[in-house]
Amino acid sequence: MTTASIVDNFPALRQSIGDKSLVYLDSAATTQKPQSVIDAVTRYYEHDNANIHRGVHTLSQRATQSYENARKNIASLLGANRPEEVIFVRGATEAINMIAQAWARPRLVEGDEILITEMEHHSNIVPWQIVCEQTGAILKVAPVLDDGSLDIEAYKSLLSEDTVLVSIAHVSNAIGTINPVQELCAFAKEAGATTVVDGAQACGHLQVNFQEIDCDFYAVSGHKMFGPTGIGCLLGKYEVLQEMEPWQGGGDMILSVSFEETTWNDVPFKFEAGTPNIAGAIGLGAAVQFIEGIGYETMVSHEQELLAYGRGVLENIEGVTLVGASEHNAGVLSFTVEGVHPHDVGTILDHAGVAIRTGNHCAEPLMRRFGLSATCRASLSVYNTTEDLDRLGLAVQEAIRILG
Amino acid sequence: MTTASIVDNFPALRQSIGDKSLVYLDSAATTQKPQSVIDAVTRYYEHDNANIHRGVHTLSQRATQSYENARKNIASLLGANRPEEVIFVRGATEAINMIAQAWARPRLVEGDEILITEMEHHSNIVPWQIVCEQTGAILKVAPVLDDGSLDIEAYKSLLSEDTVLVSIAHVSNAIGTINPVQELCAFAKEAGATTVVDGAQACGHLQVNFQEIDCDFYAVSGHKMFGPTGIGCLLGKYEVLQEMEPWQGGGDMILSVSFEETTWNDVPFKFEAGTPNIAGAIGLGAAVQFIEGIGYETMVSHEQELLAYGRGVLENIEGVTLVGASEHNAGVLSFTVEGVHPHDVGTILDHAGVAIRTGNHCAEPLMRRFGLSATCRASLSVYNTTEDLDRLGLAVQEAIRILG
Amino acid sequence: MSDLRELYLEMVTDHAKNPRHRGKAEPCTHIGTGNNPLCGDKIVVTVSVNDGIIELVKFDGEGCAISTASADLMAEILVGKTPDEATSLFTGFHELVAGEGNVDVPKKLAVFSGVREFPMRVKCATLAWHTVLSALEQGNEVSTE
Amino acid sequence: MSDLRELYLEMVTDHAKNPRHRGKAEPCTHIGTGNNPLCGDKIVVTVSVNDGIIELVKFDGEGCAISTASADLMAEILVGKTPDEATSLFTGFHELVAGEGNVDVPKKLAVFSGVREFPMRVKCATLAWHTVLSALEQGNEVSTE
Ligand SMILES: Cc1ncc(COP(=O)(O)O)c(C=O)c1O
Ligand SMILES: Cc1ncc(COP(=O)(O)O)c(C=O)c1O
Repeated sequence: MTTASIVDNFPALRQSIGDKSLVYLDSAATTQKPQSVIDAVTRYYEHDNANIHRGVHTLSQRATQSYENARKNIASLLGANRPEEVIFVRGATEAINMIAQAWARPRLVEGDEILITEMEHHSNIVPWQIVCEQTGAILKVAPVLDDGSLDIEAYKSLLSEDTVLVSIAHVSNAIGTINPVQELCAFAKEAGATTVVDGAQACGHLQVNFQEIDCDFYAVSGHKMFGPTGIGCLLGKYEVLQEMEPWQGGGDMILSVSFEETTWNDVPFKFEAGTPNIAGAIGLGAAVQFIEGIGYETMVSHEQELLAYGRGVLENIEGVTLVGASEHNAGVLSFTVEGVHPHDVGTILDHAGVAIRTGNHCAEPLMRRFGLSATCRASLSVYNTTEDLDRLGLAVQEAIRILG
Repeated sequence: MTTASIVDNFPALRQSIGDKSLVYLDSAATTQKPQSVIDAVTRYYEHDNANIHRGVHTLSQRATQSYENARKNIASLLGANRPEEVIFVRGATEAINMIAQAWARPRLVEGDEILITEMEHHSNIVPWQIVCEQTGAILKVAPVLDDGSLDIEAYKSLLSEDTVLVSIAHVSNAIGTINPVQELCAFAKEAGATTVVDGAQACGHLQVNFQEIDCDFYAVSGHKMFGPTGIGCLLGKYEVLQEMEPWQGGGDMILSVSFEETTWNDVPFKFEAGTPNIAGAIGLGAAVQFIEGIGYETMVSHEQELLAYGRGVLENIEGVTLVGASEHNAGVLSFTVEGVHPHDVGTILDHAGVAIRTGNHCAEPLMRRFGLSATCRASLSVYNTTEDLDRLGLAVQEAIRILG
Repeated sequence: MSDLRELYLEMVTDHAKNPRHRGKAEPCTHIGTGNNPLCGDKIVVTVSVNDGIIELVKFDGEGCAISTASADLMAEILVGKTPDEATSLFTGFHELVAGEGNVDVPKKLAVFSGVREFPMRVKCATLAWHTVLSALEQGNEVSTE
Repeated sequence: MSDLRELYLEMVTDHAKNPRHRGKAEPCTHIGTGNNPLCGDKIVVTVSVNDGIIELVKFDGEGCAISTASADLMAEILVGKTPDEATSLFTGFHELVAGEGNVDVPKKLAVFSGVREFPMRVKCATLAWHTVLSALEQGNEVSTE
């Protein structure tokens, strides 16, 4: 597919905001959905809609097959050892909370340490704060350097025999830093820690290989990789999942229930209590096929070109400062405009048809690290073009004209 | 709408299984979706797709508005005091787990009692078993009478000052019993207990009024009330929710995060960590409008007529026994066929185009109560007709011919 | 389409860039803190009330143009008013920025009428007001989300 | 469309209604329990192995026609076989009911060829097999889900 034909897959991009055609630069919040994903959801509801796993009738059989096929597709795209390593959850946030509550909470004792970084999304901070509060464990934070990359020396020195768990973003949502997670997990494992990678911002952009990264858990957000809302995955090593207690109780996660004794179902069902987001999982399966159709190589090189181009556009505007533009960066342009508050930039850009996000991007500690309370964030995806970035540049200049 | 025109709203019902037109009698597992719900989901993805709450741009604004409007619609349909009493979750299972973990776990001490009934779905048993295991509380079970109704005298005698929480199905999914939840909650409250009603099977069938029932929590399953999969609600009294600690941590549920101190957002956001199932919530909003368009009165009388008709059809077949057919019953026909295992009945019915569920219906203890390991369950919804039940009867007779 | 110039009237941008009432009211009889998680902004409003009359209002913290200008003009307009008058001024102001019909508000507040076309900015325009009213009531922290 | 008569061949319904090998094998050298949560069924398979040869197989528990008939015919066919032969019989049987190509299996097992058209019933047909093989290996409880 050429970039032009890629854009054609996204119906929501064919619209105008007022009299301006839409430029969508908020893919780190959620990506747009290709027609094939929307159609997969619709097809399920219009043809196969039924509950899964326990049904003997044809619709239930078709729904179950589509749901389990989606699991296989995801396992294969992300390099899991086997489909059973893929647990369907609502999103990356739920994945991390499940680890915190089902894996960490029963294992942590007072004085144990959890190590995260200063660039984490609140979803990779708060669940650990909660479990620390519950268990007396201590949250340690590896600092970020001025360019937005992780201070790896400091990270290493924070690892100790007390470190029970390490959790690190694969890609920062606020500034786009790509962390060397394979290396970081190897250090953590040497220290004896269990490793978690928050892949929410990675899977729609980079080739992710769970086996190569060799972490114990990997959190996936479906809606950030062209999939529906309300679906994501927790990838976990099979042996680790087998040892992990279930988190939620309910239908489908049990083998048998009596008031005296209840036995859990096998992995992954043990962790999928209740009716899952069936349409969401099937849509995510279609998103995987969409990604495979384009190929990560094309996606990465396209985004890297756009990133370089976009940095150029913004750096040429007086008063614009890029925040945390490290060497290994995904397609995120975080910036401030002198004398203009990000929220006002956002409104003025929206008026010009350019959708960006402004605020702390659920990464308050990182903002504080840079002495900011908010930035403007333009985030890229495979459907963006250099014209989109030109439009961004013009709109930022307009904001400066009005308020700067 | 007449019943005939109601059917026309459901695209999945216009299909054949092999050479037989589909008769869908598995609505207790999940209802079919009206076109308006499917369209609402599609429209969101094709026009408004964006993340909510934190966005300054138009798409995000539209998505936020649709999402919050859905909350208002649900609050109004189900008689909540205010929209903030509606928390979006994945489904009834997650709702009950949230109560168990966020409300009950911090409050229970050894010897405290939780009272449920023998007719509960596993989703209203296992979460309580887990929290009892965690806290040393004791699970008590009110028995079911031979006709499938609750033994109310026994229920009352099980209430004591040790009863901290009572959780009861509004409608049994396995046999359709409608429990007098308002009365049962009143008794529980007299004993000082907090009250939970599992409304998974009620909202698509009966007029539910949260304020009238006057329970503290009410669990809702979206996919069983014509809504999308992966969405449901926990209704909670505002004051109770305010006192309840958050369950999952992450984006959107906090006001501010630092490594030293994190402050929670207001109700309901405190309980909606991470990106929610936005499309699902919007679809559920459309499902509410669909229900309002028909009106519960029409739905109830239609289902009651069908139930009576269906009971007649089945009772006229020799060898068929109805299981738990109480006086106050929703549209669920649970039955066994002499000499034919339910699973075989299911296959033969499917072959005749009739989709029913067979098995323990995630209600093993109730099956055991009736000395069964499984039943056949035909469950009704507003789109069913007496012809559907005639087809059911014929197919059951066919099963008896083949295997009986 | 909404017009940006209606939102960013000169009076608004002027007060946003050069607020006159930044700082801390002394003596401070009431204090309130407001959060707008949407912007990541915080505002602290301090008030001197004497004999039932608001004598001084100051605010501090960073905010967008709309919230800063709104805080600044609010600080100006509240001087000499009673807390009850503040409440009814806010009722009018809220109707102006978030309502539907015509409203009569003091000219200094009328400059925010453009906000109505920008629903995502209503919280910015009202943050200082929510904060001051809650301060006058009890001195609580408030949030607009 | 799949044909019901292919699934419920007379041999199958006969063994389902009148199983010959219900009960408990004595002496019982191996025992296994199998669950099929789909049906809500449980099966207990007991085996007498002597000198590396399966001398007797019995099963108990309730099940659907397919799982009962499959258990019964399995019990018949395994007598005189080694555990290894049992494993390879199962490989063929599994291919028959769940695979795609042609397979050669003993006539008594071939009656289950219709199962292939009913994927939801594969677990029923294979439950007893999974259970017996796991019993022969270790005596563990197995589940087909
Ligand atoms: C780095 C990172 N982690 C976690 C999350 C939470 O993901 P989800 O929205 O799927 O819960 C996000 C999304 O905002 C993110 O960017
Ligand atoms: C009575 C009852 N409670 C709870 C549930 C679980 O609901 P959900 O599928 O929304 O998690 C069900 C659904 O099967 C049910 O019938």
